[in-house]
This record gives sequence, C-alpha cells and structure tokens, in this order.
Amino acid sequence: MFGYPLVNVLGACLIITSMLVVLARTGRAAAWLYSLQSLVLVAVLASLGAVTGSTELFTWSATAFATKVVLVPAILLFTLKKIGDEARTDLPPKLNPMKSVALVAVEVFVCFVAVSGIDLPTAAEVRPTLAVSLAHFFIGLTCIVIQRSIFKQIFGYCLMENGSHVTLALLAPQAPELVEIGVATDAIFAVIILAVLVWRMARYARTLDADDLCELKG
Amino acid sequence: MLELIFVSLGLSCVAGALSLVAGKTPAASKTIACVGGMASAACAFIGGAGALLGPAVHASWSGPMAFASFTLLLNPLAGLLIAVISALAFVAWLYGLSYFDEYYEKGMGVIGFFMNLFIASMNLVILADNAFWFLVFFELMSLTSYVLVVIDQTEKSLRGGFLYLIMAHIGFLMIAISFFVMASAAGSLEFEAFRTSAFAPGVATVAFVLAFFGFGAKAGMVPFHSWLPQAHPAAPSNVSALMSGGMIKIGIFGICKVCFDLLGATGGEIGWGVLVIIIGAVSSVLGVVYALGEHDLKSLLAYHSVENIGIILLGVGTGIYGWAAHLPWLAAIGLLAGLYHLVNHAMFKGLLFLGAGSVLHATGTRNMEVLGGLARLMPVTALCFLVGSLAISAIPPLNGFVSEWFTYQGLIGAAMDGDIFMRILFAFAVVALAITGALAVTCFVKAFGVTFLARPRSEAAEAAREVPAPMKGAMVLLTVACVFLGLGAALVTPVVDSIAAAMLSVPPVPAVEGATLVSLDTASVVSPLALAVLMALVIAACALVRNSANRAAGMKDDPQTWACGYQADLTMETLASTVGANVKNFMGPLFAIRFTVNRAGAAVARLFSRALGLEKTAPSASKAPEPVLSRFDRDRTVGIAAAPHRAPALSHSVLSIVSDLGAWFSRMESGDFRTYIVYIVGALVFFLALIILVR
Amino acid sequence: MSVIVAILQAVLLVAAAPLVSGITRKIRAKMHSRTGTDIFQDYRDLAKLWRRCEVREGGSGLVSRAMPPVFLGSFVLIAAGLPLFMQACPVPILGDIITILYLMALPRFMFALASIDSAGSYTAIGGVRELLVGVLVEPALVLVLFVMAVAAGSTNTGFMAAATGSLQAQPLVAVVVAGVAFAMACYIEMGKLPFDLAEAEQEIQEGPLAAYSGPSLAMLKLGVSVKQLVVASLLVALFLPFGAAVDASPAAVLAGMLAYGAKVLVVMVAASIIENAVMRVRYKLLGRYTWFVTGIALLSLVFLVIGI
Amino acid sequence: MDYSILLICLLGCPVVAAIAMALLPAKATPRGLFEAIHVLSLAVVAVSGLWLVASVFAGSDIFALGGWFHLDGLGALFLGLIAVIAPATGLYSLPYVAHDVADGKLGPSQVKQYYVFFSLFVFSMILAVTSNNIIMMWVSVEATTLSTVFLVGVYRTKLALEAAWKYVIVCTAGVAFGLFGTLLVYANAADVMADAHQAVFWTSILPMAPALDHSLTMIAFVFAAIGFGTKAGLFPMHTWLPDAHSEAPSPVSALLSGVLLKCALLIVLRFYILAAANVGAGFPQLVMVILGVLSVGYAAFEVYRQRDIKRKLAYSSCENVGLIAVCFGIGGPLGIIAGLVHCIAHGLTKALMFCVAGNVMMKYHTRDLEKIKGILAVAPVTGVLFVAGCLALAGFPPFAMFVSEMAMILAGIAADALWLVALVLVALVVVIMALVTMITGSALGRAPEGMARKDVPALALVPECVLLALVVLLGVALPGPLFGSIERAGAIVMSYEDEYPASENLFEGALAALAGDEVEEEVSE
Repeated sequence: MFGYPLVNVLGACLIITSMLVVLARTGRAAAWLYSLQSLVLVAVLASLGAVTGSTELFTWSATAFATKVVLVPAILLFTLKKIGDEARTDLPPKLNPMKSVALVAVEVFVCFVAVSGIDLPTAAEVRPTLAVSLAHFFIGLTCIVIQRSIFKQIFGYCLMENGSHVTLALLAPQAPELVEIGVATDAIFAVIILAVLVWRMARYARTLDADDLCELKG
Repeated sequence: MLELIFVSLGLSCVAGALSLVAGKTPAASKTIACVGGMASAACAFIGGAGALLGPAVHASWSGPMAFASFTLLLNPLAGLLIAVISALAFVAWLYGLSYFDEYYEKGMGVIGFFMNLFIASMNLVILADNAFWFLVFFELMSLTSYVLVVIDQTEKSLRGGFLYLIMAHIGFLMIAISFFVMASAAGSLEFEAFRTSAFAPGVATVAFVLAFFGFGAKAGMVPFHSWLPQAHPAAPSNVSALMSGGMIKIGIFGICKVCFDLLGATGGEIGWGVLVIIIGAVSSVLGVVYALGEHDLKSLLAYHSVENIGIILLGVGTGIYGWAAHLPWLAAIGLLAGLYHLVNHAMFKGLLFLGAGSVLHATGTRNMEVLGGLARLMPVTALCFLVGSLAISAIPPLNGFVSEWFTYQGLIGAAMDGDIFMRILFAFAVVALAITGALAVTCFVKAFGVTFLARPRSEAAEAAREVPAPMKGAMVLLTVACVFLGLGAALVTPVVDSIAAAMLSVPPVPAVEGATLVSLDTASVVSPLALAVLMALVIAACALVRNSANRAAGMKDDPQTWACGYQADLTMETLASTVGANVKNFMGPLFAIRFTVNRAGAAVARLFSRALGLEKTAPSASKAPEPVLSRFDRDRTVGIAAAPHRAPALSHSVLSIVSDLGAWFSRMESGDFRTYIVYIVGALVFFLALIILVR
Repeated sequence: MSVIVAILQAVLLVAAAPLVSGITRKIRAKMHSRTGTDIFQDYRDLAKLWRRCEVREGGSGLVSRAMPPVFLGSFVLIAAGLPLFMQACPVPILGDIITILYLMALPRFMFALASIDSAGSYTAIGGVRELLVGVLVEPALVLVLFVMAVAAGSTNTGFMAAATGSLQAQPLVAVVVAGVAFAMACYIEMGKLPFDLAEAEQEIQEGPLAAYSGPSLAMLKLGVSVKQLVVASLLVALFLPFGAAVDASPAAVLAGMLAYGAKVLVVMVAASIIENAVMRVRYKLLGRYTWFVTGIALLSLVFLVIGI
Repeated sequence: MDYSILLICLLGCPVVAAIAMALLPAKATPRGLFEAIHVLSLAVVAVSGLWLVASVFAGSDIFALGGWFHLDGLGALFLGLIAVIAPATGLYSLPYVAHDVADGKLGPSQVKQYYVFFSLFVFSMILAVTSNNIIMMWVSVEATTLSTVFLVGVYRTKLALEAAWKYVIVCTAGVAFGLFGTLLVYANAADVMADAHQAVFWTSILPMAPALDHSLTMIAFVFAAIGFGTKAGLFPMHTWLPDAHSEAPSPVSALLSGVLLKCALLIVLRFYILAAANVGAGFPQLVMVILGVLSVGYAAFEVYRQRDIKRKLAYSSCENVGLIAVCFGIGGPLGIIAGLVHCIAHGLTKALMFCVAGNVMMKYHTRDLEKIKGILAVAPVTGVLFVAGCLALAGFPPFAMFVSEMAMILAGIAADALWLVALVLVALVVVIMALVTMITGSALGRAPEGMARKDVPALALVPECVLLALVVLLGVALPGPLFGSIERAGAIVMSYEDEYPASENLFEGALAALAGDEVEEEVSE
C-alpha cells in the first residue's frame, strides 16, 4: 500500500476532490473543499518524497500546506466576506453537474491516453499520477470555462495551479527549491490579485457574472 | 558629373529644410524653396545632361546600412532621366514662384520641404544601384509626393492620395519581390551582381513580370491607372506637372533598367515584349477614351498620361521584343521611340499641366464646362496650351510627332520581320496607336476649344487675367522645349539613339541623316525641320493671299453668333460633354469596360458580404429626391460632381470586401473570455495533431 | 526634276479641285433629272466670294482666322508629296504614310477648333462630328496602310506605289482586299457618305463653313475640294499606280500625269455616282459602316498574315 | 567591473523602487516623490541596462548567481529594448498620469499603485530576458502578467476591470501550458544529463539538445509555443491583447506592446532553438509559420476594421508579432535576422504610437477615430508624430520597420517561400490601407469646432521625439556594430546548425551562399 501505488491512489483522490470543488454550489463550500483538495495534494507530495527519497519534496509539501491548505482558502473566504452583498457570488454554472462530470471523465480518459504515449524514465512509475496531474490541470480549465461566477473561476485557476504543481513534482523532483518557491509565490500572488480583482469588480461593476463581462469584443 | 548631382541633392535638402524652418513666413519660405529648388535643378540638369554621352560613373560607399552598400551609378539612361526630371523641376519651381502664393494658408513650408525631397528622391532612385537603396528611395518618392497630393486636405484629395499611396505601395511590393528574387539568385543586393549573373529563365521571367507590373503601377498603366486621375489633379499644378511629367517616367525607367540592364546578362524573352506591347496598346486606348469623358481639365490631362505611358510602352515593348529576338535595328528603334516619347511627354505634359494650373489660378476652377473664352484674356497661356495640345496630339512638326513616328516605324518594322502571331500583334498595336492618335486629337480639341475658345460661360471665366511673369516664363520655356524637340529632332535623335545603343550594348543604328530622320528597315524618312519650313511657307502663302483679298474687299465684325436664326446663348456653346457624348455614341463598348468592371466589383463585394452573412440593411429610401439638373447646370452649381447612380469604383468594392472580412473575423471575438480559452486549447490540440502528422 | 513635279502636283490639284467638284455637282444634277449648273460653276462661285467683304462672327478669334490657310495649306503640302505622276515620291520627306496621316490631322484639329471658336452649336456639332469621322475611319485606314507597308516593305508611299505598280507587293489577294477597304475608307473620309444631306452641300460635317464668309469661305471651300481630291489621289497613288512614271524622264512624267488625271476622274465620278445612288442614313449609324470597312481591312490583314 | 553584479543591480533596482514606493503611504506622500523614485529607478535601469548590452556586444556572455542569470547576445537585444522603451514610457507616464489625476480619473492610491506596478512590470521583463533557468523563465512571464493586471485595470471602470480580468484569466490559462512545455524539457534533459541540477539551465541543455527525446521535444515545443505565444499575442491566443491594450493607460499599452510581447517571443525563440537542435528546424519553423501567417492574416483585417485607435494599434501589434513569427518560421540566417530586426523596429515604433495615441486621448478625450479629426491642426507636434508613427508602422522608409520588412521579403524569397511572402504582403497592404486611412481620417482634415490649438505638455512630447528619432535612425542607418550584434544574436539562434558557426557577416554570407546554391542546382540539373 506504500510506494508508488499510494501515490497513484492519492492521485485518484485528487481528481475526486477537484471535481467536488467544481461542483460546489456556494463559494464558501468550494473554498473548504479546495482546502481539502490541497491537503490531498500535500499528501501526494509527501508520499512522493518518501518514495523517491527526495528531501526537496518534503519541503515542498510543507510550503504547499502553508500556502494551499491554509493561505489560499483563507484569502478566498476573506474575499467572500468582503464582497458580502455587493454582488452575487453563487451563480450557477453554464453546464449542469451531470454534463460537467461527463466532461471531466472524458478529460481524464484523454489525458491517460496521451500520457501513455510518453516515454520518460522519470515518469515511468508514476504514469497514472502524471495523467492525473494533467487531467487536474484540464479540470481547472474546465472550471473556468463552465462557471458563470468569476469568483468560482478563481478556483479553476487554483486547480490548474495544483495540477501543474503535481506535474512539477513528478517530473522535476530534483529541481532547486528556489524554482518551487518561485512557482508557489506566483500562485499565491495570482490568487491574491484575482481576489482583489473580483472584489473590485463586485464593488465598482456590481456584478460577478462572466456573461456580463462581454462588452469588449472584436 | 556625379559631383554636380550631389551638389543638387545637397541644395534640395538645404532648401527644403530652410523652407520648413521659415514656414511661419510663407513668402520667405516660398522664395527659399523655389530659388533653392531652381539652383538644385539646374545643377542636376547639367549633371544629367553631361552624363548623356559619357561613360557610366560608378560610386559606392559601405555606409549607413551595414548590409547594403550605398552604390550609385550614373549611366546615360540615368543621365537622361535626371536631365528630364531636373528640367521639369526647374520649370515647376519657376512656376511656383507665383503659383504658390495661393498656398500660403496651407503650409508653404511643408510644400517646400516635401517638394524638394520629392525631387531629390526621384534623382536618387534613378541613381541608386543597390536593390535596397533603390527601394528606399522609390518608396520615399511615393511618400513625399503623397504629402503633396493631400496638401489641400479636401476630401477629394485625401481620397486620391489614399488610392495613390496604396497603389504605389502595391507596385513597390511587386518591385521588391522582383529585386529580391534576383538578389537571392545572384547572392547580393548589388545591381552589379544582378547585371553579371545569368539567371535561370524562370527566375528572369518572374523577376521581369513582377518588375513590369510593379513599375507599371507607378507609371499608371492599365490596369493600375485608377490612382492617376485622382491623385495628379489633387496636387498643386506644378507638382502635377512634375508627377505626371516626371515621376511616372521612373516607372518606365525601372522597366528599362530591369529588362535591359539588370537582366542584361540573362537575355530577354519574346513574351516579355508581347506583354509590354499588349499592356501598352490597351493603356493608350483606354487612357484617351477615359480622358474624353472628363470635365476636369487636370483629370483629363492625367488620363492622357495613362495614354502616353501606353505609347511609351509600345516603343519600349518593341525594343524588348527586338532585343529578345536578336533584331538589333528593331531593338534600337523601339527603345529610341520609347525614350524619345518619354522625354517629349515630360515636356508637353508638364506644359499642359502648367497651363491648366494657370487656368485654375486665373479662374479658380478646373471645370471646363464653366470656362471658355480664355484665349482672349490669357493669350500667352492659350498659345502655350495650344502648342502643348498640338504636340501631344502628335501633329507634325512638333515633338510628339517625332516620337510617334519612330514608334510606328518600329511597330511596322517589327511586323515585317515577324511571324504570323507577331504580325497580328503588331497590327493590333498599330491600330491601337492610330485610334489613340485620332482620339487624342478629338480630346485636345475638346480640352483647348472648350476651355479657351468661344465666349466665357461664367463670371469666373470672364474675370480671368493673364498669369504673372514667372508662370508665363515657365510655360514658355516648356513650349520652347516642345518646339525644339520637334524641329531639332535631327540633333536630339542621335543622343537618344546612343543611349538606347548603350543600353543594348550595340553600336547605335543610323537614325539620322543630315537633317532627316531615317528608319532603315521600313525605308522611310522624315524631316521635321524641313516639314516645318514647308508648312510655314505654304500656310503663310495661303494666309497672305487670303489677307490681301481681305484688304481688297474689306472686313467687318458681327458681334452676334449666327445660331440658325435663334437667339444665341451660352448653353449653345460646345461643352466638354458635347464631345464626350458624341464619342460615347461610337466608343460605347470601351466606356462599358470600366462600367462593367465596377459593377462586377460591386456585385462581388455584395455577394461576399452576403456569403459572410453580413447583409447590410438597405439604406433608408427617405432621402429627399434631388432636383433633376442638366449636367451643365449641375456643373455650374455643384462643381464637378460624379453622375448619380453610378456603380461604386472598384477600389470602393475592394475596401468593402476587406472591411466585411474584418467584421466576419471580429465575430470570433465574441467578448466571452471563456471561449477564448477554448481557442487556446483548440490551438494546442491542432498542433499536437500536427506532430502526429509530421512524424 | 522631282521638285518641279511636286510643285506641279500641288498646283494642278488646287487648280483642278473646283473642276472636279463641278463635275460631281453636274452628275448629281443629272441623276436628279435636273439640268444643273455647268462644270465650271465652282470657279465662278469662288471668284465671287473672293471679292466679298468678310464678316467675322461672334466670339471667334485667331484660331478661326488661321484655320482656312492651315486647312488648304496642309492638303496642298500633302498633295505635293504623293507619288501621283511617278511611282516614287517627289519629295521623300513628305512621302511617309505616317507623316501624311498625321499631317491630315492638323487641318482636322484646326477645323474642329474653329467650329468651337465660333460659339454656335450648329457649327460646333459639325466640327465634332468631323473629328469623329476621322476617329472611326482611322482603324480601317491604318490597318490597310499597315498591310501595304508590310507587303511593300516600306512605309514610304513611293515605295508602296512602286511595289504595287510592279506587282511586287505580295501577297496579292491581301493587297487587293486592302485596296477595296481603302477605297471605302477614302470614300467616307471624303465626307461623301450618305450621312449628309444629299441636296446642296454637306451640312452637318462641314458646319463650320457656316461661320465663314468672303475670301476665307472661298479658301475653305477650295480646301474642302482639295481634300476630297487628295484623298482620292491617295487611293490612286497607292493602289492604282499603273501608268505613272517609273523613271523621272519628262515624257514619262507627262504620261503619268495624264494617266493620273484619267484615274482620279474615274474615281471621283464613281464616288459621286455611289453618293447619289444610295439613300441617306442617320449620322448615328456611321459606326456600323466604318466597322464594316474595318472588318474588310481586317480580312486583308488575315490574308497578309496567312500569305495569300 | 564585474558585470554580473551590475546585472544583479539592474534586476534589484526596480524591485527596491517598487518596495520603497509600496511602503510609502498613498495619500500622505506627494506625487512628486513617487515620480522621483520612479524616474530614478528607470534611469538606473536605462544606464545599467545599456551598459550591460554594450558589454555583451563587445565581449562575452554574462552569467550571474551561479548560472541562474545569463545574458547572451540574443537576450541583450531584448534587454536593450527594455532599457530604451521602459524609461521612455516611464517618463511619458509622468504627464499622462498628471493629466489623468487632473481629470479626476485617478486617485492618490491609484497613482501609487500605478508606479509600484510599473516598476514591478519592468523587473519582471528584465527577469524574463536574463533568466537562464527555464522554469524561472516561465515564472517571470507569469510575473509579467500579474504585475500588469492592476496597470490594465487601474481606472476601476467596469470596462477596465473587465479587460484586466480577461487579461489575467486568458494569459494565466495560456501561459500555464508553457509550464508544461518547460517541465517536459526539464524532465527530458534531467534524464539525459549527468547532473540533473544542471538540467534546468538553458545554456546547459542546449549542448545536450540533440540527445533529447524527439517526440517529447516536439510536444514540449508545441506547449511552449502555445503557452508563451499566448503572451506574445499570436493568433488564436491573442484575444486578451486588444482588450488589455485598449483599456490600459497609454504608457502601459506602449510597454506591453513594445516590449512584453517581444520578451515572450524571446522565450519562444529559446525553445525554438532547443527544438531545432533536437528535431531539426523543420518542425518549429512549421509551427511558427502557421501561427505567424494566421496572426498576420487575421489581425490585418481587424486593424482595418477597428474604429478605436488603441484597439487598432493593438491588432497591429498582433499582426507584427505574427510577422516576426513568420520570419522565424522562414528561418535561416536571413529570416532570423529579419525577425530580430523587426522585434526592435516594431518595439520602438509601437511604443511611439501608443504614446502618441495617449497624446491624442489627452487632447480629444476619446478613442473613437470617427471623432478624432484634424490632429495636425489642433496639436501640430503630436500630429506630426502621429503621421510619422503611422507611416513608420506601415513600413515606409525612412523608418525602421521598412528595413525589417524588406529583410523579411528577402528571407522569404531566399527560402523559396514566394507564396507565403505574397500572402503576408496582401495582409500588409490591408494594414497599410488601414493606417493611411487613419492618417487621412484623423491627422488631416478639419479640426472639430471649438478645440483650442494647443499641444500636450512638452514632457509628454520629449520621450516620443526620442523614440521617433530612434525609429528614423534605425531606418536610415544600421551601423556595423549594431548590425554585427544582431548578426551575432542571429548566430546564436542559428547555432543549431553546424554550418553557421561564424557570426561575422552572417547576412552577407547567407546571401552569397544562395548564389552558390543556384549554381549547384544548375550543375546538378
């Protein structure tokens, strides 16, 4: 149950949790679910570290815990509070849950097929997880594409971020910490900036509906 | 001689810059620009004329662009062009001394600056012997002249300028491709390398055809002529003279340079000559036909430039044909005809534009319909214009006749040696040239007669006064040039002949014997000088006889025109539209070409917009019905107005297609950023699929 | 010698022009079953006009004034250069076919200008139509001359005459067809078509005559007669050079002169008979006829190209 | 002088400035202080940047921080672009911001925000061009997005916020693909290389490039081209570009369009070099040509259609980036050199044009070209700059883009891609029609009623004049040293081919070699 199989199982958990984030009805629930999702991510990183014996990955998991499990959800919840009644955050997505799940399933499948074509010694053992991480990224994209509430689209970005984070860990476990720090800081800053933008949008434009943001066109 | 031209270029730049600086006081600015320009033109003229016979001068600097050395070449052909353009420039500046008084409000400094630069860049185009620098100066020439075209900033001039710049640029791009095709085959941007490398026939043909159409767009040949009648009239008249007389000749120069010089080591193809002749014939006929339909004196002249470019192309085409078919006499006579007509056209077209400018200056209108009777009020202008009209109509013994005579000899001579196909081609060319000649006579009867003869048809025309001395002087100078190039043909022909021979690198063919011009292969001679003397004698004799009879029998004036017993009024006079309508009766199909093309263009544009699903709602029909006016009345009240209900011009249709396409593309950007992300994913999938395809 | 011939030709043509005109008037009268004036009437008309006071009309100016001498002078000059009595040009520099064509454009140019100058619509319409006749005939005329030039190997009328005279102008069929076309073109050029009022003088094409009087009118009338004769002579010179002197001996020239007189008389008589035998047609239909002539000229070109 | 320290200074200076400004209170601090810090830091950037560029051109590459930062001839070209345009637009910001403050469009906190993020933006771009670590390259590109979001959305209107949101979402989504490309290269290299820690450095990967897995490299290049191409504004990933450029303050648009797009292209080019060294130039060239032609073709018609001056310019940027991509796609020394020259020429020209558009907006308070008439009559200097800028953008001589466009045509023809050239030129003609229409419609003609004849403040005109002077200078003279360094940069790109080791006279050599080809072909025939 330890070693790579564990990593792969945790990978499967990643997919499920991320789907939950996509499907969450309210922003608040999504934030909590995202926190849970990030916890799974930390577990993935830690187990990977245990498997590969890479000390860097442990530090990564530590920073990931600090930023993703704690900081990001906190920021998002804070934003939600700040927005308050300025605008509706809980707009329903464009796609109903059934279709969203189907779409996610298709993405996961396609990613598995795509990854099976990749021939990398580093990734040989963790190929399922690699596919999961890629799929994770696309689930994030899907989240952005199908959500009407731009607040929930932030979660889309976060999921993409998590996906690429896992990929980074899988493909570049030996990369210098500074790289990881750079990526993580970028992510944090991105979330902060997105949150601020959402808040301003609510404040100055009184809407968080992506369908209202179609005034600039070709 | 090159040094003198440098001096001229320097003078141009200095005069231009000073004139720009002095822009706040227009009078000073004008004087600086004109005097500096005249000095510069004089230097360049001497420099160019000095190079006519002399050996080619070559100069090269590795300067400012690291990848293209700045190479200049002053050979006899370049000398000829520089001399012609400088002569015109000199006259244009002289004319400007008074003419530019009207432009004080419109930025005299800008005019002085850009006109000087325009002339300098023309000279540099002619001199440049490196593909890159040639292109630079060619484009600069278009740009500087564009500024002069739009200087009025009226809607009409802006539209004309727009069309001009775009056409010039399209031509420029074709030239660029042509040059770079040669450059990539020769491995260098230097013309010297082009000259010495033998290109594969395919490469040479691509290069020639592109260069021909590219330079042809600048020269204003059909089908790239549409800019010319819009742009040239919009510029100040002396600039029109410079553009129509000088700049479009650069197109001809380019064609000759590419064909005989750059592709000289490769050798030509007979097909090139055929192409040039066909385009030349079509240009000449259509040019004059469209000119007949014009009311605007300057537009009419501009269309005549299309016609004359066609005639020059007939000559040059014959030259190319002869050169490719290894018929040295034909090559030489064709080129001789083309170059001679080039010089001639510069002179008489310059003269006519200046004359039109004088009319404009004196009356404030270019619309012939409301002019009339100016011959009495502006005798010098009228006389000069008449000489110009006779010359452009190729009436012997003036200069136009000489070059057209050579053109005919070349065409007929070519037919004598040619096979079946060539005989039909040259018969077609000869007929085209003959129709052109006859129509040109008609057109200049209209231009001169309607503008200068009969009685004034408007107050403006009645109030016209003769123009100031500098303008008169400029016109007289060109008139003298026209007469000299005609009567002194025996002196001029050997020079042009030697230039043609130098281009072909063969010994010159004998084209002059004493005072007569000789066409060897067609065994014919003509002597403009002797002809002039004989004509003068005979006509003078007739006149003397008649006048003595008048003296014996007496003369009196009847102020009233006899109008078949009706009360004569101004509407009974012949108008431009009278002539136009009569010509249209018989030449309908030729006018219909334009109409059909325009309509087809509009139809395609409409179809296009329908296909893209952009059908515009029909314009509301609530427009008040315009009062029905006769064309004469409309001209008198509205000015030169396009006839209503005409199909939009082809350029308009093209623009509409472009804008429809843009609108259609715009639909892609719906404003919803979520679809944008889908595009990115789509692109990714596409390229990943491409990998599978490639591997 | 040749200079004398040239002068002789010019003088003779000018002198004979009223006579020819008189003959055609006589023929017309006869065909109309009238008695008509006698054939020398034109001389009397001219002489009478010559003595009349001249009235200058309306706004007309120098151009109008200059036109009659230019008109007459140009045609006289052309007449002097044509190979009429000899199968060679008496003055080679006047004999080039292109020179002749463009020299003929000068009187047309001035004629039309003068018509505009007089400021009357009647005259002006005539002038413009005269120009248009020139435009419409030009293609046919030039095509025929092109065929002749290629067949004879020269653009000089003298050489062409010599080539036709010695039957050297090949291919023969092409030359004959060209001759037919040329005859028709000349006929139109003479202003004799059924497009003008058959009665009296031509009115529409030669409207500008209305603006003239006295000696100028006389000169113009003479000029018009000379023009008709010159055009007929061109046909005779190029396509019927038979009988003209081959060498420059006085006897041969004399014989050539007589032969020329006979030939040109035949041509003019034929022309006037045709003129009076056809009905009058609207001016606007002129194009059809000229294009027909152009068609025949094209036929000759085709024969030339394929060599029969 | 140790250049690596200078490089650190160059990187550090804007960060320090940003932090310093961020620490100052927004309301209490006079605007002048922000401006002073801003100008000071940009001056340092200009001086040290140009100094570094000169030293790279004169000598050898610079490494700093143990190979994390690396400035070679290629990067130096782009650093030079930053060092010129950032100070110019920074200087232009002063009157522009002052004008907006006077108009009440910007409050004190927004001014502070503007200057802070401007410095951060400059920093992130310098980071992008000097970074040697491929993952840091990605990080820096992402950082450019994040640092400009608030510059785009500085006005806090709905449209500005909408543009900012679209910008950040589309760019982060797109650039995230770039990370995958980067990671694939890294993982691939880490397998091949002895020291996996070195696998993150571009300079270390390059010599090993031929040993990488071919299909993975191709996939990685596609990801990189799409990812960083999003940032570069290539079709169909360009969609953020017109919105962001049109809503951002003009100096920011200038910097975005003039420099940022080129920096993203530099990163694409870095991956292009790796891919070309691995699978040959064919595939990366194909990808670039497709992206480039589509961009040029699409954007040209959009340029013609737009009525909004800044959207027009934005689409023109898209079109020009496409042109650069086409140049790289044509490949060969001629194509690469043409592309690099076009990067520089377009950067300067577009910066100029956006600044001039800023002048126009200051004067007319609208971006609608239908309402902007007679600039020459209202503001003569701005008018002249406007006309010159339009002509420069249209590729007329004596302006810089003429040179690069000519080089592009030459390169295309030399590569036997005549149809490609013809296609691109058709689009270029459309662009020229658009720009000439803009001149005739807006610069010329009659000014609107009641508009005073007064130009914008001199401080706004000076940077524009400097930019115009540079554009003209590069248009009339490309002196040996400068051209030599461009050739050197070209040689770095061409390093995947063994045939072109010599960087001296790369251009002439390539051209002359064509003639050799011709002869050989004839012989073989």
